[in-house]
Amino acid sequence: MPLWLLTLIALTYSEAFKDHLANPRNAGELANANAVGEETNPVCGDRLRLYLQVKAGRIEAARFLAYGCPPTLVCGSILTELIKGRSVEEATRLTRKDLLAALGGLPSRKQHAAALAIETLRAAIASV
Amino acid sequence: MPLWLLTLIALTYSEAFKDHLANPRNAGELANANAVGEETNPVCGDRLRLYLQVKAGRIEAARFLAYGCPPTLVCGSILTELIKGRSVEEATRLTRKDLLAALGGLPSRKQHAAALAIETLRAAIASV
Amino acid sequence: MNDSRKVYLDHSATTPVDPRVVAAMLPYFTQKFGNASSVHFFGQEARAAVDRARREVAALIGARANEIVFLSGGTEANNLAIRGVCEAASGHSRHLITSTIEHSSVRGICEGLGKSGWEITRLPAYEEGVVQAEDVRAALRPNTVLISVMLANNEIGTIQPIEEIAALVREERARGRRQLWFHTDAVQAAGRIPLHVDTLGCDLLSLSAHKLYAPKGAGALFVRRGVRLVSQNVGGHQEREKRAGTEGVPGIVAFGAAAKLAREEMAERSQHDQRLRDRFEAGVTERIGNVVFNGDRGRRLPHLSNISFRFIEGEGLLISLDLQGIAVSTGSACSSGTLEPSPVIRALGRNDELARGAIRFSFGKDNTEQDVEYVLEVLPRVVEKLRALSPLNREEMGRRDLEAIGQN
Amino acid sequence: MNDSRKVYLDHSATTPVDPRVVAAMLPYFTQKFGNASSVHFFGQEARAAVDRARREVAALIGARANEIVFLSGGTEANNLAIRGVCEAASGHSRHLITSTIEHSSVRGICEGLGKSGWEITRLPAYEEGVVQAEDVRAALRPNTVLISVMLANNEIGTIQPIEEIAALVREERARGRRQLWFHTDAVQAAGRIPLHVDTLGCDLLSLSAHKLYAPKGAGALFVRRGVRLVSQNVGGHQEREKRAGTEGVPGIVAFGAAAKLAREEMAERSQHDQRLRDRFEAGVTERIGNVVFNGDRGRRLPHLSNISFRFIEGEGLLISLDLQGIAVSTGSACSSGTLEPSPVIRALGRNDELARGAIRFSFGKDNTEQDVEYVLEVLPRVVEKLRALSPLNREEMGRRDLEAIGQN
Ligand SMILES: Cc1ncc(COP(=O)(O)O)c(C=O)c1O
Ligand SMILES: Cc1ncc(COP(=O)(O)O)c(C=O)c1O
Repeated sequence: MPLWLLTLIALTYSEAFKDHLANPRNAGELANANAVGEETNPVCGDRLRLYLQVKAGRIEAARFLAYGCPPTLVCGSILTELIKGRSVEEATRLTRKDLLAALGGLPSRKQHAAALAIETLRAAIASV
Repeated sequence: MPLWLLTLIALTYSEAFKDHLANPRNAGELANANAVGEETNPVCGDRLRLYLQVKAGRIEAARFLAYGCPPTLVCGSILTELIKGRSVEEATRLTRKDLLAALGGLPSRKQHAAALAIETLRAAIASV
Repeated sequence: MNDSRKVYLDHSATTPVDPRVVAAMLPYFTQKFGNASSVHFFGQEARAAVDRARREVAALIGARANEIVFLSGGTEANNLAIRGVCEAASGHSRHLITSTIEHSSVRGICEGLGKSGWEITRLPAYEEGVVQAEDVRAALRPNTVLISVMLANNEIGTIQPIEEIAALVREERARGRRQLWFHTDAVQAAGRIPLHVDTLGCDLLSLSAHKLYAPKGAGALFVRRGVRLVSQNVGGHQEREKRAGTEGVPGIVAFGAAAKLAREEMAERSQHDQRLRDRFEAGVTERIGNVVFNGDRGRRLPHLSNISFRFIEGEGLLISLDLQGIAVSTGSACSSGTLEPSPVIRALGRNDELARGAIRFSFGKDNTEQDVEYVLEVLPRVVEKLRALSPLNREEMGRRDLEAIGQN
Repeated sequence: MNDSRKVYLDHSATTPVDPRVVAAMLPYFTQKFGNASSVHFFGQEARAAVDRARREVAALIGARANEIVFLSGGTEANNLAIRGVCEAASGHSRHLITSTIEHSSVRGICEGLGKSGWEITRLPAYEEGVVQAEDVRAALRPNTVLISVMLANNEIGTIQPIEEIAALVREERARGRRQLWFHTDAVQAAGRIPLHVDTLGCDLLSLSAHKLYAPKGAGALFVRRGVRLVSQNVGGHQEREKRAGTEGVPGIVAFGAAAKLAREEMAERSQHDQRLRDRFEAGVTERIGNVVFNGDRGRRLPHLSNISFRFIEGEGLLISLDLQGIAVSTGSACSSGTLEPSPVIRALGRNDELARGAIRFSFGKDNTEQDVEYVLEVLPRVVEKLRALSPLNREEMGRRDLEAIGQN
């Protein structure tokens, strides 16, 4: 991607986005996790790992690790916020769109980050 | 000649030069001329005509007409000033350099104007 | 030199920058100085400013912002348009149509292409300085890639029949022809007459900032979506891959601000220029004999007047006027040879004497009635003085006398 | 975004214009606004200013004024140098030598030439980011036309052995070889280290105004007398036929003023930049683990530091710093791909992770000790926060633990 496009993209990052980047929620490993998912974006090498602690069909705790461009980090952070306290069933219904809405949108060239996050969520849930 | 060169040239026109251009001396025909010379520069089409009134080997009056770029007009004007009142013999010894000195120099690309003036002077003297 | 009074009548060569334009640009030197390709705040600020300017320049000509490529000036715009399109097509076709009265930049570019094997057809402009669309039709060949005809001439101001030529191009396309493009050099026209790329129907259009009260060193090319061209300055992704190199942000911002003002004030400005120009021409007609107006006077830019003064030569007149503080030009300020008669005036069929004696007076928004009065006072005196020197003058008189005798 | 504090550490991307430079340029917008090709007073004023600027730019690099061609920027300078020389020679020879760490503009130009049939040799820069003159010797062929090796790299600041390469070229010439030219891109070096074209021994040298506290949109190419090149922007006689188009007088005047200041203040500025840079690097070493400094630290521009932060990725670090008001860059600000790892850092043999995690900090004359302190306070926190997110971090730790276990 040309740098000028990066600039254009950076121009469109929302306040919510910047807040999550500056203060990621639920970062790190989860010691007592009973579900883990990890996915890698083959295009840019970005990687997201999600730890869940699921009790009685409810996500009691969620944490994440991420490597890659800011949208990937931010999607990890927002995702954990969105699923914490929800039932696994609810979490399964979560879509890319929900994630995008929560972080105030992403430029089209960065939307794959949201897709990666949803895939990782699905993988984690599948591992329960 | 590129216009920027013209600008360079215009930059170097002396005060004497500008004065002669603004106030040409001895312009016009000379009714009682007994010698006339006319030369044309084949490169740029510039033309100089010199009228002399010669009496007893002395140039009593001189007038000129000129068409062409400013150095040609100015050389005509200065030339008449230089030869008026001189003996024909003195006038014959006049060189391009004398003319250039009198008008404060000319850029090399315009020096042909001085050459044209001297040629015209010689032609006029020859016609006596 | 008369230092007390300066009258600048060379707005077709370049214009002073509007103080409002300077004000708009100023923050982009020292505060908002980012590189528009930088990702951080400073870069975003610059990028946003460049894009605002792009919208303003687009609005001036009715284009979309993403059809505007920022460049260093009108000459570069013409290079990118003509060489860019021709290089993109050079595999299959190598013929281009242009005119005999183009700006020296277009002339030079076409000469270069001619040397590298392109066939160039140069259309006549006739005595009026106006190209005929029918001549374009006649010149079209199966391998014609590009038609490049200027919108308005820079020496005599004549406005060319761009819409008619565009209609021809559309006809050709309707017949299934592809790879025929139409470029127009609007450097002189922009900001002086209303322009709309869809009405004009051109595919490429050149602009230069310094002709509309913005600084020298900025220009733009309108490239209609779908037109393929080969980038000329390469090695960077700026300007959608069409022109590499760090964007000249302050110049671009200034260009945008000037384009906005030009759009808003065009009617007013052109009325003002035309009023002064017409007053000037009336005065010249009244006070100076043996003058010839060059270019169709009914089909001209409003700010420009080109007059040949018989018996005398342009450079002397120009410098004599300069000594009185009056700035005008002979031939195109950017033209090449000049001790040679102006090729544009020659193209009108004028003889060498008239071509050498042609002077361009071009008015601008800061000129006043007093400026015109001053020029009308100085010019006749200067012309008279130079004519008093001229042998041509006498010969003409002599000839007339003879003719008069002959008639009796 | 933290609006209270802004620290600009991206002076290699572009610099703020020095207020003294703005002051020098300002009259050329509204008062001395003439076209440098115009014959009258306004034109002469502009022409004189352009020539003064030409002498100043020449003085900065020890050249003669008539060896300086003014252009729109460093990218155009590289285009004119490389394409200009190659096109002039393309009749007989088609091989050129360059390096793997050139600026994206040189890379792009060479790629283009490669596509049109030129053979390109790209010399390695090894782990230190420095090209070896011996490699140039080995790469020379009978049909080599041009060697283009940058003076100092824009991402890591390493200074290349230009004088040694020039000595090789001289050797070849002494053996009777002709038509072998040597170009160096000095865009980053100019104003930061002393340059003299005769000491350097190059035939062509590129400069860009906006890297030395002048505005974007101006540049220059030094063309040693006797070097033949084909003009790229054609259609006008400006710049001694080497670059057509109305000169951007204000930008050129500014460039001249900035070149003068750069010459006068170079020692002071580079000491200042280096003091801050060294303080910064010491602080980073002290406070942040797992960093790799890129480029030979003993042979670098004084103002630049390039550091790979392990386990994290450049864009995230860059934007996180930006949110704290700190402007830095990843890769070259004018570089092309960027989600791809920086080609320059890759050329040093670094793996993808290190290349993606490379950040350039480039200091300038207006930076202060406080700026450095602020960055040294923010940077460790931000790096730590991002590393806390990184799975790579854990894996590395895990691996180390395993290794530690294995060693017992
Ligand atoms: C009709 C026309 N085209 C092109 C140009 C060249 O533009 P620039 O001066 O910006 O290079 C000019 C100006 O001289 C012009 O009048
Ligand atoms: C080494 C080098 N060469 C060339 C350039 C291009 O110069 P400009 O930005 O003026 O086009 C740059 C700047 O980005 C550079 O750092």
